[in-house]
Amino acid sequence: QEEALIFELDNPGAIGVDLDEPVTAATRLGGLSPRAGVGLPSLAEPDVVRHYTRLSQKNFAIDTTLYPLGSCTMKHNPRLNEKVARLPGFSDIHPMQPVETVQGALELIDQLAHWLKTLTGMPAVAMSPGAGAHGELCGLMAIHAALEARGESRRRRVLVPESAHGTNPATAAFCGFTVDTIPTEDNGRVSVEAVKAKLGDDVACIMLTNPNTCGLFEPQIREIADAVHAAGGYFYCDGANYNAIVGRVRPADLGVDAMHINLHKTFSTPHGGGGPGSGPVVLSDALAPFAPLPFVVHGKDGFTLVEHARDAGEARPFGRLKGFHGQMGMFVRALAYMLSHGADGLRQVSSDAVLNANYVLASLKDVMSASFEGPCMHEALFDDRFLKGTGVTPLDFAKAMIDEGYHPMTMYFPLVVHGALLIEPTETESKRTLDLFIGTMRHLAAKARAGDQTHFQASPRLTPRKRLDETQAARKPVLRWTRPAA
Amino acid sequence: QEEALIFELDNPGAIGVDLDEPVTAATRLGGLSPRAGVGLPSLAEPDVVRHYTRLSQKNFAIDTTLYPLGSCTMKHNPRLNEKVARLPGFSDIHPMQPVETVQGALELIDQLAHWLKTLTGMPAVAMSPGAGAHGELCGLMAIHAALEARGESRRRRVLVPESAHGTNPATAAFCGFTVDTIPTEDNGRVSVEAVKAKLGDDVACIMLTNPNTCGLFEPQIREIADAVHAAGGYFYCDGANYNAIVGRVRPADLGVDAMHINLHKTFSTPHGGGGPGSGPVVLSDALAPFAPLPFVVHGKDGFTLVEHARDAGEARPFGRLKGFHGQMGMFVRALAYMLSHGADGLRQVSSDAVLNANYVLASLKDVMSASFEGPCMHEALFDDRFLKGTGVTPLDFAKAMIDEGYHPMTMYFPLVVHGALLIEPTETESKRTLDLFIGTMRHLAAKARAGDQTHFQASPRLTPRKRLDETQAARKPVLRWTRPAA
Amino acid sequence: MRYLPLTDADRAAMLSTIGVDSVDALFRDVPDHARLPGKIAGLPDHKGELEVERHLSRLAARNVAASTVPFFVGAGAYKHHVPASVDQILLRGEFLTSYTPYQPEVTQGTLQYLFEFQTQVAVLTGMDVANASMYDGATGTAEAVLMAARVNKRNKVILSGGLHPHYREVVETTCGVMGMDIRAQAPDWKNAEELSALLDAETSAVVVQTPSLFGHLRDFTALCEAAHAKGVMVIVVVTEVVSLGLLPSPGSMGADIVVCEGQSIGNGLNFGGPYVGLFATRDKFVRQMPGRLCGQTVDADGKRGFVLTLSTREQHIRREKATSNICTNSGLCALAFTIHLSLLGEQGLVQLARINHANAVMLADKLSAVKGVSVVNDGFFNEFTVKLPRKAAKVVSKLAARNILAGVPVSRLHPDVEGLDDLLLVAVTEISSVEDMDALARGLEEVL
Amino acid sequence: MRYLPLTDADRAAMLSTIGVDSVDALFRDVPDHARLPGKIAGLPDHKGELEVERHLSRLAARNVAASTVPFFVGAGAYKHHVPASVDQILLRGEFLTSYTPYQPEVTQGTLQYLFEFQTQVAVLTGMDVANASMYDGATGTAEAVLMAARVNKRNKVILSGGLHPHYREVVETTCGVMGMDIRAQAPDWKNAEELSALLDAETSAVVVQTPSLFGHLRDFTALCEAAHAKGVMVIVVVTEVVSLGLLPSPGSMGADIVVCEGQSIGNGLNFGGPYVGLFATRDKFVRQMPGRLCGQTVDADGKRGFVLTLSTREQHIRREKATSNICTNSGLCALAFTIHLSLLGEQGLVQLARINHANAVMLADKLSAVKGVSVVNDGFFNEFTVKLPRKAAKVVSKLAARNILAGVPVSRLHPDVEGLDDLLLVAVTEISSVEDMDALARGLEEVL
Repeated sequence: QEEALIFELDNPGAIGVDLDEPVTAATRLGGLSPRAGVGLPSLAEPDVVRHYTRLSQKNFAIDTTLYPLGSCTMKHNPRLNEKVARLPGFSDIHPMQPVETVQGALELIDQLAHWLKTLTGMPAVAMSPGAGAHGELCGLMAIHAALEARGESRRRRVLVPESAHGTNPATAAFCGFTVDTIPTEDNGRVSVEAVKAKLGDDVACIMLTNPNTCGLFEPQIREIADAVHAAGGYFYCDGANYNAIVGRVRPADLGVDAMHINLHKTFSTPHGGGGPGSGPVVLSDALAPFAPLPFVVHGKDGFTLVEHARDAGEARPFGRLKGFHGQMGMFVRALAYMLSHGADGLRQVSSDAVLNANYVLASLKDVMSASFEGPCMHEALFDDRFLKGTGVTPLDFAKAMIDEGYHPMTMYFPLVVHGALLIEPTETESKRTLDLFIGTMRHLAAKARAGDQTHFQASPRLTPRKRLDETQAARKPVLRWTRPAA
Repeated sequence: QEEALIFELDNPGAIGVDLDEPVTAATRLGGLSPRAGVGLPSLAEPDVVRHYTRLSQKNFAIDTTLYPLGSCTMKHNPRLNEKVARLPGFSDIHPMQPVETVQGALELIDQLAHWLKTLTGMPAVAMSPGAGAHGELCGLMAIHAALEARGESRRRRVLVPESAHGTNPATAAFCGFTVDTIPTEDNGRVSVEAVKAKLGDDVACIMLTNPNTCGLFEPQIREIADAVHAAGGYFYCDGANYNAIVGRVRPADLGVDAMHINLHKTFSTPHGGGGPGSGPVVLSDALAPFAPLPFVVHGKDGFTLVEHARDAGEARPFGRLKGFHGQMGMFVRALAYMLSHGADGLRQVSSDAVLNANYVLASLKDVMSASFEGPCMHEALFDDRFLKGTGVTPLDFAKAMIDEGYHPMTMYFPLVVHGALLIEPTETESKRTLDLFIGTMRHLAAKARAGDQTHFQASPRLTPRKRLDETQAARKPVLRWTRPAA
Repeated sequence: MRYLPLTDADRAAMLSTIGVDSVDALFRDVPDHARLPGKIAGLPDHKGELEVERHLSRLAARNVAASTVPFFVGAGAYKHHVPASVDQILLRGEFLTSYTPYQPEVTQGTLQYLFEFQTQVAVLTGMDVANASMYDGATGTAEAVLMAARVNKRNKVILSGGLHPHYREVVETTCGVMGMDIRAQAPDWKNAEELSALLDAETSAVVVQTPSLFGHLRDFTALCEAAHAKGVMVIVVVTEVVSLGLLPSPGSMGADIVVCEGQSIGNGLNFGGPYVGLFATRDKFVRQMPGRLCGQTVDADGKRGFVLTLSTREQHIRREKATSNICTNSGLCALAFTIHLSLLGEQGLVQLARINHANAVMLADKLSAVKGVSVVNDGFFNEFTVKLPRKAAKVVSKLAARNILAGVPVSRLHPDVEGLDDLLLVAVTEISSVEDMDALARGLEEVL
Repeated sequence: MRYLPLTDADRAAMLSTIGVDSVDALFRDVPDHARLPGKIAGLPDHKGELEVERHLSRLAARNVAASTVPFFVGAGAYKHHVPASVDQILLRGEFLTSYTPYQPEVTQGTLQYLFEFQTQVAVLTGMDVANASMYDGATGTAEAVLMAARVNKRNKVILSGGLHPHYREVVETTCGVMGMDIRAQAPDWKNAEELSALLDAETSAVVVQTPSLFGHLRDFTALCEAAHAKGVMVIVVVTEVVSLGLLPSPGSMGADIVVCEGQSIGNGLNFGGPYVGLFATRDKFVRQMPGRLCGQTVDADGKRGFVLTLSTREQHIRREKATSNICTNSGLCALAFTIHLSLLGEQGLVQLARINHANAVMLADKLSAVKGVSVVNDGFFNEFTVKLPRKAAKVVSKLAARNILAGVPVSRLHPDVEGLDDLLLVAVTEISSVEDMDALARGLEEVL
């Protein structure tokens, strides 16, 4: 059965809520006339519930299948976290309530900050960024502010490796910096020499992802950090892949000045089809004074919230990034996850994530082309050399995985290898699941080699929709439903 | 992807809970040796969540599609009801807590009882039966007790129409009565003459479903009640179809002595794949004194719970039916449903249920054979005459509906028509949904008439499983997983 | 009204299709005197979510939730921690709003978990097979007694004095009406009962409970042997299934039928319901079992699948000759049981049982140290009986006023038996902290 | 550990397949000095569900939940009733645990609701198109200012004194770093501001808010006309979207970009996040929009389907030339918005808005009757400003101690501006009963 759009299910007169009559008919609209009508569809609750239930069934999700989307970290989302995030004491409190009525909430933020600082070894953390990219913005603004405070606003150049996430250059540009690309070495790493070649007194910072987007730990990271620091720049670390090292390596020990942490990756708050995320940024001593407003401090009368620069003491906050205090709902979930795992469990998390990725790598490298030698970190990078001459593209290969019941891996990223296929199983997949997945991948690779091109090109077959025409979508964008002419 | 049994997913060493060490190693087992092992499978939480999520996806449900299972009343289950049933003040209280700590719970039971009594016009209600069939047991035991109290334990015969639910004769037999079947008239009704012909001083009661299982209101119900009463018997009404008349007709006005109410039908507590149900029984003055223990009374110190005959005052409870006080979780949901609808809404519920059924009947009677003339109540009964000569059985027809995205209607029940197809849309289906359903049914009926027998016999095609071999299942029953020989 | 999709325009169009001019016309078979002209008097009109939720929240707030106080109430229902994932899966519409799996092709989800449930119950009880659930432990026990009578065609049943009195009452009520001869023994608070001597050729079954109402433990192996020698069926009742992680299974002792209250695993206290009855027996008795059974089979392609089976035992086929009148059972509660038990797994269940027992051992020691209080039991699992120097009901009331829910006075369960007024059943599970236990001991000291 | 499926046996087998003898060997690229030999010090070990839940419940219990007290706090976040079905659908794993819909064949569920969301937002704001959400209203406003600058290549932006100060700060922070010239006007608590006069050929955009921070209502039609005549974009901010059920849409007044905080529909207060930013504009500006867009297309069989589109604007394709760096947005909050708005529908939203306004009218009358208190506003929706005879912050504190959350003192938002200390923002929604309103009025009388 097809599922119509909610607007097409409109049945004027039906309603999905029962509301009382207003207590008075009087209005005080300051001279404005009430709106004549809105244009929304009308449905009763049963039809709304069924509509969205049926829509949900058209999705793959981590709850239903392996979802090895490299760099996106689709790990199990514990249900306890959803339960505690819904405690009225967290979900039903207003950001502008008097602080004496939200002491538990402020303490929770403080506890989460303590975990993040202790795990990373960093002295400070900015909690308000709304997602990873927002955290990058926070980090670069802190760097911007620190440079201004040093009277070095001439430093406008930001070094970004070519393997970086698109958010890195976009963020740098968003902050008014110019982006200078560092080439990636043949081994998928950034070399300290390549960085040194770019350094100069106009360099604000380097933005480096570690482990990098090829799923590799940057072995020269400390040397790079030292070189950047020596040149007067800062080291921004993209923490999207922090899940590979949490509990085993502290970013502070690598010379990091700022790093965002995607709570929805490393600490398992749900992705929810594209958010909400949460991207706290840990900061070094050099950058800590510039952390944005608001922030929580603990005083003699309990916790307080510093919302204005005038109350910030010696700190020099660079401003405000978000409407209120950050993604509280995600904080609760992340803290529940951390408490559940503990220091011992979090170390096991990264160990198992790396083990699972290497198991996939080792089990597939004879039939798929691994892009780099040696072990990987939390994700295994392949490229399309194994498909050469088969007429099967990475996209075709990915679509064929769908019919086998798996969500495809990340494709065509990172850009530094041709036809990238980036597999991140995460630590929450069992060996049994991986063995089944490996079996399927080997089967598909063999099928491709055997010349069954049409199988791949006609995939997926078993989904509610076959391949969608993205070109048409972009050429004449239809971005909303409009009522058909009568 | 196939879904293995949870036992087949066993991974010894994995665990889905984290538990502390016991506070002491000391044991006091009174000489028993601790069990050596149990034999359960071991899995981590992610695998358990995925397993049951995936299993769920193999089900049709009212949340996903029209589920016109006649007599089973698959109506929308409001989510508010699930929310309030989970309030700790209801879900986290123990049946044996001191009554002063559960006053709100007792008041809720009292309020629900008030609604049930007012809606039915009956003076009393027994709340503890666990489901409809259990309610029947309650009713017949009350009748049994009343007869004993009258010194008429010779009355052992129970009259049951041939159209009755199987639970009716089963219940009568369970209580030690003998069952005497009343034939159904050609018009699908029970006639007062047929009843009178069976009456005698050995008749304990009649068990009559109204509206009956053909979806018809028994027009002579009052005369039948009077005749049974005149003969010294009681009138047990099977209330499974009470949803057809709630708010419009009070069973008390029909002469009913006892009637169970399936909260999971009329008052929309979820069926849950086969329970839990809840089957309170309303009772006439004649039967009220015999209602089972425990029950709630309101005294000067608030609500109390009568748990023993010695505290029952003048009442003469026939005993106890259930471990504790009844299906509290269902009571909360049912009361939420009643409060949401109110007296006005409940009347609309039955009106719309009957309207929807008649709309289906009117829209299909030219292509499917309606079993009886005239309007129906909440469900439309067809039989297999329209399939005559097509080679398509009602079962085939039903399986073909599955591929069209619909759950089949009830088949081969009631027994009084040949190849029955009993369609109950309920009041929570929209006209749009019914129109689509009617269109599909007309299409299938035409297909059958057109001789496309193989289409039906090969249905369903789109389900995770094709037709299942029920004969094999029954011949050599395999009722549990056993570990395969190594 | 939010749950009713028809609009007035829809209704008019549909009446027109039907060919009548009002819904009233469809109710033509209702006798005139019974037709209400308008809504039923004396009840309020419809309300929005906010109002309904507030009304019910106010009622809920007038109860003391177990998790908010030191809590030691048991006697057949136990407060355990249920993982959050259990309830969130239960809320999935595909489980919650599905019906009995009559159409197996579109209910394999329900059928497979029932098959898993049956297997878990069989494994846990040490029996061959189990059914797809009963309403609760008490009704399951009555069904077991009736089943035993079907098997051996005898009419007398002996109920242990360790059996929960509610179970006894349900058996008396349900089987009494069938004319069975029920011999309930006196409350066996001293664990001194000897049932073997009562068995004879008329005896259909003997019903025992472990742990008993008073928390006592017994090895029933000898009883089973004696019973079997006389053709008597042994029905073993377990009201606290977590105990099966630590205690020998009833199956290993020779039970013929095992009935458990399954609430402890996966299900909340819910003021007594809905709960889930577990019902297991030997292969040879399977066709005399009550209730639904899910069986394995194959589909038209030869793939493994599941169906409801042996329904010729059931009321909808066999009508007055059915093994039981049960129809709707406890599907969703069985699912909760199955998910929770899957999360626990082998190691988790054993560990959970050990924690429960260890807490009980610790609490027994703490309470024994209170002046005038003695623990009656030699052995126990997570519940035991204490003897107080005054009426237990009064003590419980006084402690409740101090927000300590201390347990169940035996007098509430056996009001008609002399000499039990000073006995209190105290249950302790993994939810009780050492502080909770200390609070109870201190509270007892204060009120005694 | 319950979330980690690998057993030690698995780990050993996998290491063997990989050909290394320990996981440490896989971390060979980590510099020696940075390799921690064991778990990080200073943090506790893993805990079970029960303990974690108790720990967090204790923290939660130290906050005053809105639904437990008379509650009048607004200023950009509003307490509304959200139907229970919204959250239960959100909890469905297929929505909750899915990712950004990069593979449209297996994410049509997410894509279709995003398309519905975009349509709802466009309809509600009276605009042509909307994106698939922003983090919140404040960040959306900053993005709107940057977008306007991309459209007309100008650098100056004027912020109304009615704009929420947090929004102003986010614009200043975010756009300031880009070197934009930001002219924030003084707090306009008297609704006397005239912005048309400030517009010139250098002005990229003017940002206004309705209802304003102080609750004032304005018709921006003339401002839009004046702005358009000078090539200036008008950005209209709405922090309370329920108002759009009663007030004229920004689109109908001529807005070029509309940004709303969408929290009020479908989303709880959550102490400030996650919320959902709504972002709508005219068709002609669509290629300058930030954020994700879902578009309609067809599949290989010609069936309608949905995909993410125009991604050439986005960072993962366009990198430093992207329209924004936004990646993850507020998918699940957008879904909550869409479901709740679908339940409300045309009639429900209008009714809800009317109830909110009527409650505010009633409350304004009640507060005006308190000695020394005056309502500043002429018109308002569900929030207005009252002038008190003493410092509002003190009054709020005193009332909080009496368990009444009275509103937001303007001084908390504008601490650096003189003369606002006696102003209090008071918001009222459908959740406030007449008793709650009376409690506030009485409370004010008592503390003043």
